[in-house]
Amino acid sequence: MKPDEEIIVRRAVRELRSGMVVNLGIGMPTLIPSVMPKGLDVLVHSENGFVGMGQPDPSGTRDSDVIDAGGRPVFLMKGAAAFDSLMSFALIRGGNLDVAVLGAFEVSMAGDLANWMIPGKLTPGMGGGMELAQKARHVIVVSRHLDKHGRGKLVEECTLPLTATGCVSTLITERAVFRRTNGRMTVCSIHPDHTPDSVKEGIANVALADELEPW
Amino acid sequence: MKPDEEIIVRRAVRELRSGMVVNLGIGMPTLIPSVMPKGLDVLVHSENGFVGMGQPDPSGTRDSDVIDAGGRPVFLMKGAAAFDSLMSFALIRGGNLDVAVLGAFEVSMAGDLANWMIPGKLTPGMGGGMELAQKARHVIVVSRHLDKHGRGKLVEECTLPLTATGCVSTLITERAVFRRTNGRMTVCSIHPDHTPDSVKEGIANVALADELEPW
Amino acid sequence: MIDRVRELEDALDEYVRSGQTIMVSGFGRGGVPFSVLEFMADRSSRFEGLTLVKNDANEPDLGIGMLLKRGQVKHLVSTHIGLNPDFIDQMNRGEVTCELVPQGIFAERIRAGGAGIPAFLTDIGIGTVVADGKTAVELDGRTLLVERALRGDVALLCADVADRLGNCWWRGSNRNMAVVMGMACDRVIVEAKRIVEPGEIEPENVHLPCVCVDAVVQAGERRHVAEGRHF
Amino acid sequence: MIDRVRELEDALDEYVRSGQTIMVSGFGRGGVPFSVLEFMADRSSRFEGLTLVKNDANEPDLGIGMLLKRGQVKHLVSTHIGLNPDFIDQMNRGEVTCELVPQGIFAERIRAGGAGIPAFLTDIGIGTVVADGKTAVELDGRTLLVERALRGDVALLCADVADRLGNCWWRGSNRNMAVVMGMACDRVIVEAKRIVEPGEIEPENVHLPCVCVDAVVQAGERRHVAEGRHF
Repeated sequence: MKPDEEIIVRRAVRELRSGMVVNLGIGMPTLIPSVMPKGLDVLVHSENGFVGMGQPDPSGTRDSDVIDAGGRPVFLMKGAAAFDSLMSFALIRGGNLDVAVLGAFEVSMAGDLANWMIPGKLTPGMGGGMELAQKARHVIVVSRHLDKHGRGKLVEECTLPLTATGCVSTLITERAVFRRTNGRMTVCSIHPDHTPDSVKEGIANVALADELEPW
Repeated sequence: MKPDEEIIVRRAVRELRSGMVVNLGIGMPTLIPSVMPKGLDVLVHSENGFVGMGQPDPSGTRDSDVIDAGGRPVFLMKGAAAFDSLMSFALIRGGNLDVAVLGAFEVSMAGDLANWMIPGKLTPGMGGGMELAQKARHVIVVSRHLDKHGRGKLVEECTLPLTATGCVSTLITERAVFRRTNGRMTVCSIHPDHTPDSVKEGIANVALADELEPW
Repeated sequence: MIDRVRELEDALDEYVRSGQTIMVSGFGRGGVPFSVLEFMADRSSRFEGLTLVKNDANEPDLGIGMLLKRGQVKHLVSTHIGLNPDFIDQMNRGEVTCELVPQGIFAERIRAGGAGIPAFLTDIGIGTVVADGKTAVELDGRTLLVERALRGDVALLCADVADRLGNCWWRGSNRNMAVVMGMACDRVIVEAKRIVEPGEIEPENVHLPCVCVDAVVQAGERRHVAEGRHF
Repeated sequence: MIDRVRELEDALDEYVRSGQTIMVSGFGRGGVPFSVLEFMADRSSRFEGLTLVKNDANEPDLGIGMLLKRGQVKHLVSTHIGLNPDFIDQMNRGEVTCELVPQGIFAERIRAGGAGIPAFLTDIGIGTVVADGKTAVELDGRTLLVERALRGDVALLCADVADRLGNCWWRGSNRNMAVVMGMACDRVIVEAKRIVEPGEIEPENVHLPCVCVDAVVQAGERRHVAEGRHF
């Protein structure tokens, strides 16, 4: 895990509470189980067919019978349930997910999310992202603060095709935590190595909460 | 089993072929497994959750864990599948039933079926009858020839609330077999104890097929 | 460790109220939460004015038959009521109302409620009284009925096996409407004939995943019942 | 006794034709009918102009990746194609078309096809390009999209265990789209890692009932695959 990723996923884990049902999207979110502290009893939902997914299985291969949505072998916890895609998405749309942790290309100030397509360049497809973004009670986006061109992931309006509108509750980068407050993303916590100025780098017009949370 | 019932269900069994998937409705149709000859390999579907239902279980009670749709304990054959009502009716609507054998209050000359309600008198409810009647490839109705008032079960038009329109392929009574031919029920076979006249008793205007099948 | 095993009375106290819409599993005598229903019938004044959603009306004095007889139910959504002549009499006297739904559409509407599908289109019931009062639409040249999702406040289920997390498994014909009802209600109480430790049900064989379940209670020893009479 | 075990070649000869719509199970590398797909890729001229319905595009040279590379596919309905850059290139060159569907709607449309539900209404995709060109309707004050059932001519599935009648069971994450695809196609060929006698799968644990299955074929020993290369 790279240092920035570790800062992000460790901060994201602190958004979770015991008893929550949590889906971890492809990419950085799948790093979360490996940093989950003992005693945090969340039920991990994986859209390819599990509730109760556990740690990565280092002895497995990508041909294993138990893989996560990103194709990596995992263990199941005792009491896990395995099911098909139909049940998996019925649970998602039925409102059984407390949290979905997703990656992003862009998050807009209004909480719109774009994470499935860069026209002409990259078309991975939306997979289960649209349902997760629309239907989880809280959507946490984990992402580097800037893209490789130095542009902030938090933008005034998304330019890429949307995954879902107004869905993001929280955006966590290696510099800050943003929460959607009164319909607009707001800086709510800043990493100790950063300042309000470095958080605003590449991001136009973001407000700070009156009182910042500790990181 | 009463003598008339035995005539009817034994004749009905002869409509079945090995490999068929067959649903047996509540009432007289549930007598069919007990008269099924060895070597007739049908898969019996029961709408309360089985494919591969077998013979009645005389040692069981109505509190058994394996009951038919009429609540009677049954055995399962080797290779049976048990599932929930959702899957059961998905299989029905999805076109997986070759034959449904159902009871009737009335069958019309056009093949309409009424078997779930006699207004003001009897309202058992339709149960799974509407889906079975609409979606099985062949609907065979088994019924006494006359009701207790001496009226034929085959009527010009149904007076009772319908289960489904134009769905009945075959009607089997203790006197005759009627098949829907060119949209109209026609006498196709007559029980050896009966004659065209006794078959037409209580039934207006039914035609005989040019060539009758042996009973 | 998450542990959803509760005392029956505690779970009912916390989740069940008069006036609610309550889904009850069971087909005939299979998979009916008899212990929970007996508890509610014995305390009829605490559980009144209910709307029940159940495949059938059970038999008089049995399962929901007890609640129906004690006047605790104002409306029943069902598919078949033929084994409960007392209820049919109550209905004919206007003491209670009943909506009869084709069994597969009943299951499908509840599943839609649980699966976040607001409505679906079907040809089942066209040309019958079931179509009366329903919105019909044209799709690709066919006339279809709009069937709406059905949800409940509470589901009362009886499972053959449940683990402490709430994962459930059913024997034989006991599963019937339980899984879809467990998905379609805000709160789900499972009366389990046998409660086991997490992991004892193989993950692949779990019929209802634990995330749908709020409380697991131990089913009582069922009084032997034959032909509608308790012995 | 009904026995649906067949030779792979016989089953494909009887049921699979060029130009058909074929649903293929699998999510990533889990539950993909590799033996059947390798057979079809090795005889590419016999299986051309296909429309495939599959959760993802596999990887280049793996699973349906082989059929895509050999130009046997004219259209793919899928949810995710990110692990197959060769296919994305083919798509960008206009050699093949692709319809991307949100994964839960993909499963639901196939299930609708299998369950005799002509269409359903959903809010998934509203406000995104997924809604473009779809019929929107108002229901109880909400705007919803009409999603149509999806059916196929043939389903090609890989099960972990199948009995001779055709009842199937899947391990872990291998089940994914298999059950709904098995319900939604006129013909269903199951490639089974293990074939057992009827009765060896507990009735309650059958994931796909045998009435949906036309042929069970023995899966070949899979060549070990790592990072997209055969060894």
